[in-house]
Amino acid sequence: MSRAQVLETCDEAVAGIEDGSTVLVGGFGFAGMPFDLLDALIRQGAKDLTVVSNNAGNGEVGLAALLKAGRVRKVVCSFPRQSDSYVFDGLYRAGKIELEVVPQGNLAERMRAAGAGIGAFFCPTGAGTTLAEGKETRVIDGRTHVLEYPIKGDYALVSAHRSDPMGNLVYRKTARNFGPVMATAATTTIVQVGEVVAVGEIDPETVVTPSIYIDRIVRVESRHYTVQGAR
Amino acid sequence: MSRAQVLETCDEAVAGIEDGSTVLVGGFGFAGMPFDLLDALIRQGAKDLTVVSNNAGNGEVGLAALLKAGRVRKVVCSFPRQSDSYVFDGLYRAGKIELEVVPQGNLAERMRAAGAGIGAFFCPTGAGTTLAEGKETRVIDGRTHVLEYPIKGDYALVSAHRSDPMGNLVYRKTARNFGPVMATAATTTIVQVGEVVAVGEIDPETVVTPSIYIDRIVRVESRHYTVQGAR
Amino acid sequence: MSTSTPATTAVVEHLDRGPLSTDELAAVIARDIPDGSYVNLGIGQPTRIADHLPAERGVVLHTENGMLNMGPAAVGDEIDPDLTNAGKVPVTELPGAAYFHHADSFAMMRGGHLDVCVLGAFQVSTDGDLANWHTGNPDDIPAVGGAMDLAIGAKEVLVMMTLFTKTGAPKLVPSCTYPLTGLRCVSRVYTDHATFDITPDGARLRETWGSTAADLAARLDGIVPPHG
Amino acid sequence: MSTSTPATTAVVEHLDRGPLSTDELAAVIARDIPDGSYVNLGIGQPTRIADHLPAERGVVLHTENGMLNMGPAAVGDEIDPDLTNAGKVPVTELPGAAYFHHADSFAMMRGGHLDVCVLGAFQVSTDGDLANWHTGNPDDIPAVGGAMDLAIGAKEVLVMMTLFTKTGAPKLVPSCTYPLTGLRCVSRVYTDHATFDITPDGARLRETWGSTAADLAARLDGIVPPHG
Repeated sequence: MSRAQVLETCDEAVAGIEDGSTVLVGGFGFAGMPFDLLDALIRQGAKDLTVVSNNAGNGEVGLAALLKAGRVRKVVCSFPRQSDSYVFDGLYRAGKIELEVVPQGNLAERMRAAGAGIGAFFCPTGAGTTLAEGKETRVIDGRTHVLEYPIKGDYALVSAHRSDPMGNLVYRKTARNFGPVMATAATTTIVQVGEVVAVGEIDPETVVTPSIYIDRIVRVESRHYTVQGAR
Repeated sequence: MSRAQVLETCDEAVAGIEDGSTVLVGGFGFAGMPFDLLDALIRQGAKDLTVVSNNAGNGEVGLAALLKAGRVRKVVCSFPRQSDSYVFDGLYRAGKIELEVVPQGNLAERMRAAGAGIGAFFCPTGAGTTLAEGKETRVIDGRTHVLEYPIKGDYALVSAHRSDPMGNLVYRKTARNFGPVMATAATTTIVQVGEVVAVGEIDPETVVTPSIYIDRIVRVESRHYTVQGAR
Repeated sequence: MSTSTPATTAVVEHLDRGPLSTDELAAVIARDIPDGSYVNLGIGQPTRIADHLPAERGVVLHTENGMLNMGPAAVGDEIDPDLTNAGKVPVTELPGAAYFHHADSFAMMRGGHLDVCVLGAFQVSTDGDLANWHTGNPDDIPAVGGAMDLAIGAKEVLVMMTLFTKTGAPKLVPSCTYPLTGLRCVSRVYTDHATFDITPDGARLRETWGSTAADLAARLDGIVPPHG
Repeated sequence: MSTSTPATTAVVEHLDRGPLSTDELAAVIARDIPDGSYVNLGIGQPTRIADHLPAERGVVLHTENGMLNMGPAAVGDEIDPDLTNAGKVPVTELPGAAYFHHADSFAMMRGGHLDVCVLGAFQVSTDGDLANWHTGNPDDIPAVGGAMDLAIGAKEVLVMMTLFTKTGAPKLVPSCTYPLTGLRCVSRVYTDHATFDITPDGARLRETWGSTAADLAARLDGIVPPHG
């Protein structure tokens, strides 16, 4: 992808996301969740979205707020059920949202496949379980493998620690989680970062997401959040 | 794999490599080639080896020296033909060594698959060419894909820049190349490093190969080499 | 894995006491984890095992959200919302840690690089099937997380659970009735009443607490008859 | 890709001069590479294109041995054997560079993230098949490197070659006789005598140097008749 744009506001960063898009949303719980981009997406108004994320939102902020706003048709995730996932739970039980549960490793690997030009892959995860029902299987080296297909996003919304204006990214601790994989798997990758430093200030040996994967960058004020919620 | 051993000599590090083993050898040309481990492997005497490496040796040092010593039955590589690959060329033309040419991306991805528990994967590389002859194909999203299987090593010989005693590794510039992938793909991974620093001195954000992949570590004197050859 | 297994197949019976507490069970499992191994402890009870793995044991903990050499739970000022375990509890980092992204983390799990994982379970079958992700109740929202990946990926999959439900039904059963997480993946089952090896012949008692092997075998189906 | 293409389908003929030198051809290709794009330049002649991409163009060069934002060839003290391009020639690093391992590098190539790659060729067919890895001579040692991955992976695969062999045989042909690198992957062919778009109808002349479109079309098979 050609050079990234550094934008002034999250509203500019999420401009153009169409109704019906598949949006990959980074984060594992709150760590790495792109809160500010999600808030802007709510303002932007795109609806009928398919969201791919590890969880289905916590509390009423971030992804949960997007769900609560009624913009999401379907969630693809590994772990929707959490102590504070009551927004999703309510929508699901009311039949207002679809759910596809994917084993966490398949979720990550299927997005990697989308980013890496792999058309499909065989993996033993889930073989013989209800999550593999209807999927093609094959015994390889005596072990049953399930054929899994890529998960590609129209957009990825990712949070990183630091960027340069080209889009080279570094993350912080376990907030790294799905960001680097999702950045490779979407047509348009949008990242919110706590800091934009000059080109050349990020050691090329430590770049986690190379600039080629990033389309739009927006700096956000660092937000205090706890494991219970943001702000 | 359980905790890595830090060994005093390369001879100890390559001890036990059996005749007939598949050995993954890091490096792209000379950058990242584990020269000292290869020299020790020649002294150790294992023969009838299958070597998986990007190239088939340059000049008469490193991998070329192992070939010249007659220890290699087969080379699996992407690019054997170079201006100074005369050792391999001679053996090949004399029918003394087998060659399997694998597209470079498949070479890397097939080793990644071995390390990542992927039983096989579909990829468009090579579809319709002689390198895919006899391989299973499938049209996915209108494009012909070829089914590729993992390449697993009994041993990997890798060169890195710096290690801690647990085996966390960082590399240097394009000498990184195949090392991180091969480290995941072998039953036993042996690394030569220029420096062993105390546990805690490598920033956990910058680790390229996490310690879990490393079995044996040996520090070697930094060796002056040029693009023309080592020493 | 078997340094603590007696050379004979005799079952070790501890009849001078009752069943193990969760903490005692955690200590028993910790004892069986080899020094220096790389281990993933599942959400819930297995997390307690970490308390019984002192630093000198050299065990390295993996958390599937992208870290090796995870330290204990964070307290007070240590709490950093960017650093949590797989249960989203704030944790700490030990020297020699490494961070990586989710695809790399699961490649590590699925590629067979973890020596041991310890998982909770609703049921385990005597031939090693694991059910721990879904009650099968249609009202429950399914959530699998990394359980299916750990089940197929770790070199040794250990289960930590109570042997009986609150109503006294065995959780080690000839065939699971709950939806499966993985087939024939469990190698050892640790419970409050007894530990079991899953062998080609079925579940074999190793050690009991508060009951004789014979009494337990009588309450369970599909157990290899004890020869002790 | 087509900012320099005239709005009509007329072929631009440069008849006041002879065929392009390698360096002139490199400049023509550089002109057509969009500002800010991510580009892989194949081993050999395509490397020369970098000399015609000044920094203000913002083009980022990828080298498949694990680097983005590769700089020019290293000279003197800049030479570092740990920093080479795919041809194993010492190069330099520009600000904003990133290093990554081989699987990540080829994931980038194969996943369709490079905007452009420019490859040399033995032959290209008029429907876009590429032959550039093996002469087919049984005495030659085959060596493919990353050519097949680039051929299927880049968004635009451009070829840079002479239009005729030393004996005058066309290298743009209805069907390749050399072993293929990739099928229907080339979108544009740049040669010393002319440039061609590969279209669903076949190869279409865009621009010529030293010959008329009609003369060149007469020497080639399978060319869309020029309407210029």
